[in-house]
Parts: sequence; structure tokens; C-alpha cells
Amino acid sequence: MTAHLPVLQVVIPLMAAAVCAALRPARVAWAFAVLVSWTVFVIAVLLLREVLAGGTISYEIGGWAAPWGIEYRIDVVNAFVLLIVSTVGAVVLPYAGDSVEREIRRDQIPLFYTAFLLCLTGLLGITITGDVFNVFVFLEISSLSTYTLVAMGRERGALTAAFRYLVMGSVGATFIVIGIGLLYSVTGTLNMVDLGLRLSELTATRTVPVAFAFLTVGISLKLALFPLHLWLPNAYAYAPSAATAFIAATATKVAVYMLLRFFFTVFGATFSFDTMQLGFVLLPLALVAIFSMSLVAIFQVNVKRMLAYSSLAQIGYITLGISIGTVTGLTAGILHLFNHAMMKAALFMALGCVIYRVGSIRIEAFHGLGKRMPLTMAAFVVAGLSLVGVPLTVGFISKWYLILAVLEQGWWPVAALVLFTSLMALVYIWRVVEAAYFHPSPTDEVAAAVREAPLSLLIPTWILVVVNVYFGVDATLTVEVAGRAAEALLGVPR
Amino acid sequence: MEFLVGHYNYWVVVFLMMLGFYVVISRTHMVKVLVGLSVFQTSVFIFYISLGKIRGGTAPILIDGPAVYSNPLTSVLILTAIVVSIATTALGLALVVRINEAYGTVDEEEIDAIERADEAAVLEAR
Amino acid sequence: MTYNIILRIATKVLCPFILIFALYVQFHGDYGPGGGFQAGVILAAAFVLYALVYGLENCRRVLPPQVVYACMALGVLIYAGTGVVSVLLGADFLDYNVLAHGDPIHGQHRGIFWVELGVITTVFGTMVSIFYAIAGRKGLN
Amino acid sequence: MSPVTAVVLAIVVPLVGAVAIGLMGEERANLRETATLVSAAIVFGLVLTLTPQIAGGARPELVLGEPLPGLPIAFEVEPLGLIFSLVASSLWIVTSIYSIGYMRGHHEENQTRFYIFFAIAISAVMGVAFAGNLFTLFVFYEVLTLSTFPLVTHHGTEAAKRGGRVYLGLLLATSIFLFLPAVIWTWYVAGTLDFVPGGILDGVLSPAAATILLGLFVFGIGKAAVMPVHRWLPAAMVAPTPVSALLHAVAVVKAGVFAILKISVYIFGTTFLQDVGASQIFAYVAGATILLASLVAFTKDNLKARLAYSTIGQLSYIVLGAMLANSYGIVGGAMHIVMHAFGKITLFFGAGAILVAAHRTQVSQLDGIGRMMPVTMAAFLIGALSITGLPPTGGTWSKWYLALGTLEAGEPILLAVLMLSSLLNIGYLLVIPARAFFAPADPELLAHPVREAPMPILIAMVITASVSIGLFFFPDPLFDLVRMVVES
Repeated sequence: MTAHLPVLQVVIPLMAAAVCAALRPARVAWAFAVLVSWTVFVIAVLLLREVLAGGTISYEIGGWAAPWGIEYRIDVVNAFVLLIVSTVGAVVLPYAGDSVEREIRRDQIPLFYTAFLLCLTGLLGITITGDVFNVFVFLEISSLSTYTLVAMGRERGALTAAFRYLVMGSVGATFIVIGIGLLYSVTGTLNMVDLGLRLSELTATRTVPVAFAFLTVGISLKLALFPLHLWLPNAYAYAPSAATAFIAATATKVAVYMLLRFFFTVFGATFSFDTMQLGFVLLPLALVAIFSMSLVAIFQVNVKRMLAYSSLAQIGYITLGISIGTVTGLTAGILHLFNHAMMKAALFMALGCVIYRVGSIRIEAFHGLGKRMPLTMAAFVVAGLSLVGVPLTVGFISKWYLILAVLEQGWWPVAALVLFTSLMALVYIWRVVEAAYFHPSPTDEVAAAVREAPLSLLIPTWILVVVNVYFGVDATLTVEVAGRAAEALLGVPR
Repeated sequence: MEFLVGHYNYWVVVFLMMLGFYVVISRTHMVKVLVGLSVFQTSVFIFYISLGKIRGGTAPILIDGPAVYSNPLTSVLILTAIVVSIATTALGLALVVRINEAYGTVDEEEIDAIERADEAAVLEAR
Repeated sequence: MTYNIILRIATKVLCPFILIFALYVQFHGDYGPGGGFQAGVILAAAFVLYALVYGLENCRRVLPPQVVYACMALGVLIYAGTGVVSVLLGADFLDYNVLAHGDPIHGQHRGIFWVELGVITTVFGTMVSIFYAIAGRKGLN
Repeated sequence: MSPVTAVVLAIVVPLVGAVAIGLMGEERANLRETATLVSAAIVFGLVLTLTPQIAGGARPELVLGEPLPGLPIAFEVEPLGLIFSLVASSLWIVTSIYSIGYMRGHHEENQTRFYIFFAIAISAVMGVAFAGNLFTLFVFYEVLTLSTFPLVTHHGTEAAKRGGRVYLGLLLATSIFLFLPAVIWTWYVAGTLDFVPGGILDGVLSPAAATILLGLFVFGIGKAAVMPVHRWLPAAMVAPTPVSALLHAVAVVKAGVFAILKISVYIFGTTFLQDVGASQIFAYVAGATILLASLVAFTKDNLKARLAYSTIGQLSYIVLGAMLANSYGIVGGAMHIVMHAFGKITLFFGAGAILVAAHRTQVSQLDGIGRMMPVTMAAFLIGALSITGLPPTGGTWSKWYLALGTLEAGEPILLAVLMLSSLLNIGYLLVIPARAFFAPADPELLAHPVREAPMPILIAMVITASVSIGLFFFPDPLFDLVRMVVES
């Protein structure tokens, strides 16, 4: 059975999503979804182990050989992303059980899990497949289910947020299809590796740069790279907590993975960075994103939206690493992929705990929570410090490599900006901390009834917090994998 | 002239694409935005299908003797893309219906105005 | 439209043919143009037409929403299940060759049959459920 | 016990103590205080067992884990770190005793939280002291910042919040914005961050680059409070007095100057610093800080604020010693860590005692109070003498060596600065006990006579004051240890 792990990784959540729609009551659907997410997680771990030990895995769907049939191709890069996605899924789903019951209409809950599992399927599918059109199909599976998840939020703003996300997302996806079509028109193949080989022989054609441009813009939309980010803050802010935690930690990460795949495997680093001068496009955008989004985050009153803006800044860090285009830069980017997924999921889950008990996530709602919900707020503080990049947390590891990569290029001002924005992160995290620990609780009855969140929410949150600290204290594994992934993408022999 | 006529399929595609895209970004009525989105996506379908079409080629069905086939793959791909597009449009329309129920309007500017009023009311209440 | 006798009779006559045509498109898909997507939409069209003329309530009585939702899920399960069966028989996912013992061509036929069956079920279910969801809302009738 | 075990335990025991304190809670206050004292005593004992071995030339090493490939969390005990850990652990005992009296006498809230974070801070200090490489030092330095934040904002009032914001903001900002890049730069050019006698940067940095890097360190280590990054120190004065004692005499500020000493000796290497002349400019910056801080201290009527500015000045003595980069300077700087620790903690204990017993915070309210609180004010006098550098207190020796250092470096201006500053010290510090004993008493004080502070407070003060005097008569063990740093 281990030979079929690549396809099972996608098929299991897909079939489970279908089954989930029929399950009643909601608790059964939840238990089933949790079981599935854990299975998926185990498969991802096994795949990563196999890839680290034995190199790239190739799986041919339907027995059709690689350039013609659809191939699932797993190397260190996507095995790592698979692990990120499935880890977050496996932690968020157990958490969803209680959180969702508070935030979503009862009869819609099985649908929520269906959409959740479909989203998981789509994200895993994008990551695992070696066929560019297949990427589009899975992209749409994940996007459509994400729109649904966002629309399930409690407030009516969720609907408009979902609608805008849908329009922007569809435009982005269509751009990606155009790019893929152009590539197909010049090469006649859809297999990534095959495309990479053939494109390296094609030089003087106008189609390839156009395809490159369409793909870059399309993926950047999905990635919410500044200035194509406008859909993200509201989508994150209005989605149900569990959905936000999952989407924030995975969706943009998978988009980054797509970017890496297309830039390095399909187009090749030489074309992307030397011919198209990608670094000079991405770098300023990343820097502007890091700075402006951190600044905007400081002035938000809705904490969820604040974290959404912070996500945009963090995406800037990741693209900054990629735009450098060296092994260290890519290592930093890929490392931050994992690290940011862990810290943001933990933060959004802590917010979910607050919503569960307090019902609001405006900054005033946090007054006095340090006393009333000590464990939740402690989780928020630790994950927040990780976001700032304090030593012994994963955030520090990311910053370290990012700055190292920037210094290798001798870009002092960029390093200064990265450090300065860490301080801005400190400012917006600290606003919440001050509200929680230094403002007295409101004295009305509602506030007096606020207690610590139930264990079913706290345990998954704290698991992620512990992950944040563990991989901050011993980052050997993540650094090793990210380093190997970067080398694989750049084709550096090891 | 050869350039203009020889690539007429591209001109059609580009015209539809720009038309659809313009509607998407310029309209505030949500249904119109969806219409624009559909046109935008359709232009891509035409693009793909025209890529695979060979003048005088037949459908790729096994017949005796040599024959010129059109490339079936592009059509197959676009079949998938059409399904996706339908799903997107359907979901979009479903959202529009619910937005109409929630706000009483489907105009984005009016909705923004309502949201701003809500926010102002919250600030007022404090 | 309750009293429009011509439409009512025409619908009554047309519906069976639409259904048959859908099945034709479905099962001829192995040999000629056709297949589950088209068939599913045609199948759904029959019910949409019925609902338009005879009213949504009657259509719902013929085809309860629960059945429609079940169809959506069932089709996916049939499709993916075919792939899983081929995995269980020792080949790659969706490798139809092994579905009929020792006869790859026959196996391909079987595989395509089941996969297309999955497709028609899901497409039909989805189309009708979209129609139900949007047509069935209060205030729109 | 093997020295390695002792090192690990010295870091772990305070954490265990913190857990124990947390378990006892507010209800079992006596047990909780016992836990504090027991863990403090154990840590001090552990460090003491290390002392003869280190003095005998042993350098126990230990690697705890590798957060980043090639960058382990590693510990290595050497004389400088041992001195720092001795000071910190011994003063933890004394401060704990004092805290019990102060916190109870002052009816503070959240005492459990206070003791927990106090213990965590000590653990971080031990980590800083025993750090085997710059990375480990940086990590524990940050932990120290974060763990002391709840102590600074202990009262939770608006003023405490403001002070805490400045404290955390400035310390984190400098450490992230300057210290961290300096660490990464060092790693980038030297390929290692290990503390090696003689330094690791010789030959890999140009003089200009070395100056910039040293600047990043000097200002990045905000805890050393070199102007203009000193603002956090007065801001942190909102904390309860034992915290001020811990922050300004032992843990935080000393961690800062200790880091600077360590970097100049083991990262740059004194020879390298002298050769390229990178440190001269910062010696002048430190000199300027000494003078300015003393002048500002004059203007402060609030006792704790005056002590805070005095601390800023005294810290720069140590930075100056490090920047002189010759053996006298290093010896003087290292000794001043100890001398200033005991002197300043006595002064803060005194300030706290006056607050608890007489509810007074301003210098101008203290006329004649020495006759009602003789023990307190006597201890205060000894502390002030030590800070000023007058016999019969330990401060004499460290100032002596620092002065020799300036002469050896050929910096008569800096020598003048030292002398002038000592005069200023007399003016703003010694004047306090003088007026307390001899000035006519405040009429209000006569109307409401005050009594001596609670017994634990007095005990603590007497201990630290006597150590200050003891160090004058028996400086040899300390001197021998410090000499090992220079000779290595």
C-alpha cells in the first residue's frame, strides 16, 4: 500500500468530503473529519520520510507514463509543504469541533466539514501534482471550498468578503489558466518536469515571457502579494475561526509553493531571475508589503483583521527570501513558510478561543482577559512573540536566515527594514497584550461570566504553541529540510 | 494584414478577455461583475479550443487510413475548466442572493456605505 | 403556468425523451462524442423543465433535495472508488486495465463506464441542487 | 558533583523553583517564600562548588542543543562568567530575604507572580553568565528582558504600563535592531560565535568595519545603558523596590555590561581592539555618559530616579573599562561589576526601606531621618561610599584599576572624567546620608516619627553593606579570578 501513498494523500480527503456531507449529526461528521485529517497527516509524514531517505517519488495516475499522463511527483519541496498543510489540518480540525458549533448554524455544520476537507484536498492536490493543468483544477477545488468556508462566517460581512474573494480569486485562476495555455501552445506538454526541459531549449520566443507574466500575476493574486492583496483581510476577518486558522496557515503557503514550482522547476532559475529579472520585481513589492502592511496592522481595532494584515507582511518576508534567489534566501523563504504557518495558526486559534467565550475580537473585548483566560492569552503571547521573532521561537529562526541571506547580498538597508518591521510586529502584538493584562475587565455580568476556553480548544492551540517553541529551540529538522528543498529547486548538487 | 487576419482567433480572445475584465473591474453591481467574469473566463475557453483546432482536422476518432486530427486534449481540459467556471458562477450567484437578503442591495458601493454606517454606530455606542 | 395546457402537455411528452437522450449521450460516450458531463446536464435539464412548468413543489416531490445532495456525494465516491478498486487490484490509481481480469481492453471499458457513471451522478446532482438552492429561496417566487 | 552538572542545575533549579512557587500560590505564602529561599540557596551553593575548579583552571563545557546548524546552545564557565554568576546568585538570596519584608510590609498584590518571574529572571541570568557562545548569550539576554517585564509592570497602573512600554520597547528594539544584526554579522564574517580567548575577529574585519560592529554591540546591548539608550532605566523605576534592586544592581544591567566585557575580551580580543583602535571612540562615549548621568542625577529629587541615573553612570565605568581594552581596564571593569552590585543594591534596599517604613520617595523629605532609622542610613552611607570609590569599601579597588587603565591607554582626559565623576558622586550620593544624620529634621517628620524598617529588610541591608566593606579588606580572591581573564 505504501506505493500508493501519493494518490491516497489526495483521494482520502476527497472521498471523505463526499461522505461527510451525508453524515448526521454534526458531531459524527466532525469525528470523521478529524480521523481523516490524522490519516492524511500520517501519510504526509511517511511521504516526507520516504523522500528524505530515497529521493523523488513519481506516481502515474491511471498507469499512463509521465509526459502524457498525470504524474504525482514528490520531492523534498512539496513533501515539506504537504507536511505543513496536513499538520495544520490535523491540529485545526479537532479544534473546530466546539468552535464551529458556536459560530455556524447547526444544519450547516456537516457542510462546513465537507468544504473543509475539500479545501484540504485541493491544497494537497496542488502541492502533490506534477501536472500544470491539474494544479489549476485543484486550485479551483480549494478556492471554491474556501469561498464557501468564508461565507459561513457569522456576520453578513462574510458574504461580501467571500464574494470579493471569489471575483479576485477567479480572475487570478483565469490568469493562471491563460499562462498554462500559452505554455502548452509552445511546448505541447503539461508535465512540469517535461515543461522545464523543453522551455530550457526555447529561448527566442515571445510567448514564454507572456506566459511567465500571466502566471506570476495570477499566482501573486492567490498569494495576496502586495498590491494584489485586497481580498485577504476581510476574508480572514469574517471567516469562522477554525476556517481562518486553517486558511491563513495553508492557502497562501500553497500559493507560495506554486510560485516556487513555476519559477524554478518549470521556467528555471536562470530564466526567471536572469532573463525576466524577477528579483527586481518581487523585491520592492515584498519590501513595500512588509512595511506598509505592518503599519496598517498597527492601526486595526479588529484583532483578527490585524493578524490578517500581519499575514500580508509575513508573505512579504517569504517573497523577500524568494526574490533573493540564492540558496540561503530560498531556505529562509521555505523555512518561514513552515514557521509562519505554525505561528499564525496558533494565533488565530487563540483568537477563536476568545470568540468562543467573549464573542468579539475587537481590541476592547480583550480587556482583562489575561486574568480570565490565562491559558489562552499565554498562548497568544508566546505565538505573538514568535511572530515578532524573539529567540527560542520559530520566528527567530526565520529572521535569522532571512537576515543572513540579505547580508550575503550586502543589502544593509533591507536587513534594517526587516528588523524594523519586527519591532512593528511587537507594537501590534503588544497592543493586544496590554489590553489583556493591563486593562481591568469590564464589570458587567457578561464579562464576569467569561471563563477559560474549554480544553478541546486549548489543547490544539497549545500543541501549536509548543511546536512554535520546539522548532525554535531545535530547528535542525526544519532547517535541514528547507535547505535541501532550496537546493533541489535551484538544482544545486548536494 | 496577414498578422491581423491570420491570428483572428487571438483577436477574438483578446477582445472578449478585455471586455470581461473591464466589466469585472468597472461595475459595482454584483451580478454584472459575475457576467463580466463569465465572459472573461469564456475567452480563455475559446483560446484553448482554438489552439487545438487544426483547419480541416477531424474529431480524434479512430478511422481507417491516415487522417488529420484536431488536438483533443485542449477540449478535454476546457471541459474541466467550464465545469469549474459553472461552479464559480453558481457559487457567486448564490452569494449574491444571500447578500441581497442580508443587505437589501447587491451594489457594492451601497454595501460599503451600509458597512461604514454600521462601524460608525459601533463607535458611537462606546 | 399552471393553466398553460400546451406547455404542460409538451413537457409531459418531452421529459421522457430528454431522459432517454441523456442516457444515450452517457452510454455512447465510449464510442463517440458524449459523456458524463453532457449527460448530467441534460438529465438535470429534464427536471428543471419539469419544475418550471409544474412548479418547484411538485418537482421536489418527485426528486427530494436529500436525494439530490446524496447524488452529488455518491458520484464522487463512485469515481474515486473506481480508482481505489484498481489500487486494490494491484495497479496504479485509475488504471482501468486490471478491472477485468486479464483483459485490458475490456478493463478500460469497465473503468470508463464506472467513472462516467460517477460523473453523471455528480453533475446531475450539482445542477439540480444549484437550481433548487437559488429557485427555492423565499421572496424570489 | 561534576562541574557540568552544576552548570545545568544552576540554570534549571530556579525554573524548578518557579514552578514550586507557582504551585504554592498565594494561600501558602510561607511555603512559597521557603521555596524561593531554598532554590536561591541551592543555586548559590552550586556556583560556589564551581569556584575552586574554575580558579584551578578548569573550563567545563556543555552543549545543550542546536537550534540552528552550527549554532549550539552551549555553556562554558570561565572566570568572568563565574564572577557574574556568584554576584547574581548570592544577591538573589539577599534580595529574596529583603523582598519578603518589603512585599509583606507594603501589602503588594500578585506576590506569587512576582516570585515566579524573579526566579525565571535569575535562571536567564545564569544562562547569560555561563553562555559558551554569543548566540547563547543573546538568547538568554532576550529571555531576561521578557521575564523582567512583568516585574517592571508589577503594579499594573497607568504609570507602570508606560514605564513597562519604554522598558520593553527600548530593550527589545536595541537588541533586535542593533544587537541581532551585530551577532549575525559576526557569524557571517567569522563563521563562528564561540567565545575564544583572544577573539575571533582578528584579521577578518577592517578597522572601520570593526568600529561599526563594536558600535552595534555597545548600543545594541541596551541593558548596558550607554547614552543615548539609557532611557529604559529611569522608566523602569516604577517597579517595586526589590525589582529595582535586582534590575539595577544585579540582573539586567550587569547582564548588559557583562556582555560588553565578554564581547570585547572573547569576540574582538583586546589586542585586536588596541591594534585597530576601534574602541577609543566608545571609551569617550562611555566617559560622556558618566559625566552626563552624574549631572542629571543631581537634578533628580526622587530618590530612586537619582539612583537610576547614578547606575547609568556607574555602568559606563564598566563599559569604559572594556573599551580601554587593556588589562587594567578589564580588571577594573570586571571588579566594578561586583563592587557596584553590592554598593548599589544596598542603596536600593535603603530606598525601599525608607519607602516601607516612612512612605517617603523624595530626597528632600529625608532630612533628619537618619536619627530615626540609623541602621538603614548607615548601610546607605556604606553603599554610597562604595559607589563613590572611597575607602573602606570595595569600590576603591575597581576605581583604582580603572584609573590605572586610563593612564596605561594614555587617555588623561578620561582620567579627569573619572576623577570629576567621583566628586559629583559625593555631591549627589553622600549628601543624602549626611543630611539624614546631621540636617535639622523635617517638621513633618517630627510630628509623625518613623521607625526602622522590618527585620528582613534590615538583615538584607546589613549583609550587602558588610560585603562591600569586606571586599575592601579581602579583594584577593576576586582579583585572582579577574586576572585569569586578562592573562588567558
